[in-house]
Amino acid sequence: MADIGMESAVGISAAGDGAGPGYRLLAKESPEEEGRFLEISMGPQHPSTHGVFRMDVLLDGETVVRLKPVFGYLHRNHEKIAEGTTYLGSMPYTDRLDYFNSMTNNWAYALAVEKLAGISVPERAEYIRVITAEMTRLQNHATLMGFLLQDLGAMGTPLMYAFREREKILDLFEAVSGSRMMCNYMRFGGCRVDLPSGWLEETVRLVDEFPGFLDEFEALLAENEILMARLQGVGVLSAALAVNAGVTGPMLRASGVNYDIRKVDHYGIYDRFKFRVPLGAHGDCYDRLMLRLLEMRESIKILKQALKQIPSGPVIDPKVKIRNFKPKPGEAYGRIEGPKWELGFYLMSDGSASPYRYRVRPPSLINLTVLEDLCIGQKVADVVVILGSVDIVLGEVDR
Amino acid sequence: MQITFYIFGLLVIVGAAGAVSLRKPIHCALSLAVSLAAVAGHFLLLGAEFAGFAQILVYVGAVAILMVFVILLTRENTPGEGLGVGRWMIGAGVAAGVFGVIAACALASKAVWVASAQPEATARGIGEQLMGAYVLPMEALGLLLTVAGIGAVVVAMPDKKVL
Amino acid sequence: MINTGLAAIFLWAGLEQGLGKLLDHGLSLLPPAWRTWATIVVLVGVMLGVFASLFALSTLLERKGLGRMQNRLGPNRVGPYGLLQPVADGIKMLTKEDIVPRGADGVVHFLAPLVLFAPLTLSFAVLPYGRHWVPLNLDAGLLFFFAAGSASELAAFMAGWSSRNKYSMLGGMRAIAQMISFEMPLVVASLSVVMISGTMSLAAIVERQEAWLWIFPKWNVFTPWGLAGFGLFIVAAMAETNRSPFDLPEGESEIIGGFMTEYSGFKYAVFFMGEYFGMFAVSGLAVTLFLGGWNAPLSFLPASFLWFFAKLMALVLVFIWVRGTLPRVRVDQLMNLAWKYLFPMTLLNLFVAALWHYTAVWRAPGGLALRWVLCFAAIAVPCAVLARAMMRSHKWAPRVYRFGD
Amino acid sequence: MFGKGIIKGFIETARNFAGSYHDPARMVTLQYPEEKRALPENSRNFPFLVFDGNDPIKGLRCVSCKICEKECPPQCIYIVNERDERGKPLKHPKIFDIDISVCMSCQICVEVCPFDSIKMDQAYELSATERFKKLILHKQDLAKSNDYYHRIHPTEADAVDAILEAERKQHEAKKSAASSETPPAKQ
Repeated sequence: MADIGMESAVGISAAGDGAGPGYRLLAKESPEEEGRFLEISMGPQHPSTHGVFRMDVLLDGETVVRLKPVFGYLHRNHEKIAEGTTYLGSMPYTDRLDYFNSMTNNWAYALAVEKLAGISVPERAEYIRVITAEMTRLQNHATLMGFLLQDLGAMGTPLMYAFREREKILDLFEAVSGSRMMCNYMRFGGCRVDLPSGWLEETVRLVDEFPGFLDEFEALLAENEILMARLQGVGVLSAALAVNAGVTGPMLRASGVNYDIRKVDHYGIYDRFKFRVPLGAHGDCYDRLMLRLLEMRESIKILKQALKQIPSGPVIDPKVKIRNFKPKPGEAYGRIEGPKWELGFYLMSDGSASPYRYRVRPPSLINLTVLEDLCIGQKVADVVVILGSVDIVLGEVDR
Repeated sequence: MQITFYIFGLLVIVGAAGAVSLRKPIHCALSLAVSLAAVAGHFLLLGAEFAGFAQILVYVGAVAILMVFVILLTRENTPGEGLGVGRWMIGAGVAAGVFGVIAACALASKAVWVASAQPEATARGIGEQLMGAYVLPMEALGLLLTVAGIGAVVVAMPDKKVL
Repeated sequence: MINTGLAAIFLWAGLEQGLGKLLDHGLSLLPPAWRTWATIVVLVGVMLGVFASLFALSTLLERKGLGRMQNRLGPNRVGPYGLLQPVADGIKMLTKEDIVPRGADGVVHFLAPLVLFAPLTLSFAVLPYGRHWVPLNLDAGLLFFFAAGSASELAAFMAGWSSRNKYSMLGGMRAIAQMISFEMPLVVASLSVVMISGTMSLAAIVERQEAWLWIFPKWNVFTPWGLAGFGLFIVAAMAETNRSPFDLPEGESEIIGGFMTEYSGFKYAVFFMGEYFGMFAVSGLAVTLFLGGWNAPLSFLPASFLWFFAKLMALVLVFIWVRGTLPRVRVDQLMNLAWKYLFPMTLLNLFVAALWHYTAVWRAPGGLALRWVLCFAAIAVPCAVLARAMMRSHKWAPRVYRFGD
Repeated sequence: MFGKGIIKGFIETARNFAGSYHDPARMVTLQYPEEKRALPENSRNFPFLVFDGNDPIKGLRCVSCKICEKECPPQCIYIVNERDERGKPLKHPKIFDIDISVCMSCQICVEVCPFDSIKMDQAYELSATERFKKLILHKQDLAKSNDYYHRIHPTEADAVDAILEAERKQHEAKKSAASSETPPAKQ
């Protein structure tokens, strides 16, 4: 009985195709359907929406019939502010996009500006960038898994383990950049300061110890029957839909598409490292979770190689001006494989000190667009899990 | 034990009155549950432990819940318009008639007055009766319930597998 | 070390005897007409006091234990080692504003915590805490226990419905569905004990377990059917008391607080307390039915109600451990677990118990071992096979991943 | 075997439970008000103004050039020049306010300052009982000695001192030449 209602509602949603009032009509005005569905507003105050995010969910019993994401509660005018400030002045704001991964945000923005102004980056700075980016990936994936398990109701235990490890990485970030989360470390043409003495040894130790934590995590998660029951076959994203919707990152690879910008775009010095790209086959939440675990293992491989090879030398191109930085008119798009997915910055310069157009490709937002497709037909308990497996940060969704 | 008898009696009557007179169906169901629980109290006062506990377990724990659930799942959850005076009168008449018949039967029956002479209705006693003298009716009931259970499963089963 | 421990235990047992005598003596001083009432007052007061302090202790233990499992310290600010934390929590709860939503049904909203709490305390009355320490030794004590517990379903529904909140409503629906479903396996799992013991009186059930194999106890849990029954009982009990991983009615990450969403202040505290009392009650029943109640774990130790509470707290610790480890199951999986797994298995366990009972005549050497193996296989193999089949049918399995370059 | 994964999970949490009592790598909690973490040298919080010598106001390195005010992304710096009696601006700030409720600790003011006069502080216990006035730091709150700077950022401060010393020498050597080129920004 339940599935009939579901199908009819899905039919209407397909016909209306994004027409918001479609399901309201169904819920409120058709007499035979009245009282059948329960419309609940999950968020903006909800424990599991990962910030101020709202989902307008229509339920048939506990089955999701329709889901409408509502964003914008954390809109901070990032792009327009950037168009009014200097190129450098936007750097600290990029920290606050995806506040988990400020290092990679910095890198993506620096990359775009470097393309725009034709700046080259010293060797050592490239290595530092790779090291910090991969460490960012480690802490992001670890925390994501923790949060996902938290959404599953695991009382924060995995989350606390993840945070324990993340603290160690953040300590290192603080030692190098001065701040734990808002690093503001990359600069156009390199990095702001050189690594402090002893930092590399600390990092080597961390990287050596990290697999132990991953093993622990895997023991806690990978074969857990409840976890498999909750995640396998839930929120399946087909490869075709993923590609069409512009989904990138681990979410795309969980659907089996081999697309990693580190491999495809050859940015930075990723060509020099040997690593593999794990691919899922089912595209469900379990794949998305496990893929992140595997990616962390690959990140550790990269880190080990980079820490071995890192040369000495300058960390920033001294020719790049800090004040009065005015790139030639033109446009550039810089993108990297962020921990979450493809993060891109599009810049258009008119030769003045601030960009004429500044645009972020916000991967959290783009990957969220498939949320409804993932959630329809699932239980309400799955919605928070699917949202967790998408791994959004509202700072980036709303900008 | 007189006081407790009257307390339970009052609860039964108040609960029953609430069940027919309250406006919201949910309130009616809840006050019916109170009434049923108070009846169980009477059973206990009479020394029929098993019957009393079974009354609570079955009526409060299952029947009342079922009623509440049904009320919840029906569309109209708002109180309807009050019944007219005429229909109230008919209802009261029927209720009085039923009460009169039952009361007459109870008064006519000798069982009520010789209750203390009855053997105590222990669980063991009931079990032996059920498995001895009444084994056939009990088996029939069990079969009926099984059939009903299977029927419910079949009715509730979706036409095709959803997930 | 061991000697001191033993001495302490014997000393305690003596004290316990003395305490009982003292109580009897004190009561006998009263005029006969007052004795019953005085006994009732003393019993109720002691029981509520003991369980309330146990509640305070276990909230602290839970928070500390979870904290340690999560590599945190847990509460340690109020009093030494945070021991006064429950007091602080209590004061906080009592002084908080009691918010009732505008659209809520005031009367039902007010009654729901009471309806949850009162029957749960009633169910403590039938548990045998020690030899002759049974507040209410009913012939059908087990039935009383379940009857008292069944009211909590109604309370969950009342709370969910009266709050006029969609999350509360969902939580209430979940609570009813879950409690009704898991009451079946719970009752049937305890039925096997009733069948073997031949009585529904909980005190008598404990006395039946007062037997020894050399120095080891012959509790029900040390039989194949008892072991399986205990496991099934504990799983069902977790669901019945809404404990993780079956805490769906509260389902914090999904439906905010479930049927407790709109409760605050003292009413919330009562719900919270009710949850713990439910846990104590059902753990106490498990101790009574399967773990030998107040019997000592070794034959030369004296029996004491201390054992009962020690076993009860051990079970509570297991509950806490489970809560710290497992993620929550989903509502349909929960129902599947109840009806397709636990219920058939508990039914099967009844047969295994019967098998155990009727093979008691095998007195030949090795007969016991054979009996054990036979009965254990009779319950363990179907359990494993059914679990496997369920995993298979849903295609739940660990996966191997491929890599791209 | 069914249940293996769940049992593994139990073992894991039990290991962590035990580990939290003896393994410092697992129990990383610092009980903050009593225990404080030693901050790394690079750690930064809000800016302060460096002064040389003994007088916090007169010794300020700041020449009130307002570059930081202009470059500050959230615009949290407010500077007013000191003027002499004829209204000619002096190379000294009359007002130098930083609104730390707005400041985002980005360190850009430090990077753009040509005179090494503004640096990042490490003080983090700055809570106040009022939202507006108490979170605006004035010149006298911001002025901190070079010794303090040496204490919190020893490596960086040594480098800065060396550069300033070199500049001073260069300046003295070329005293005849009046033009003083703005030194390149550090870091």
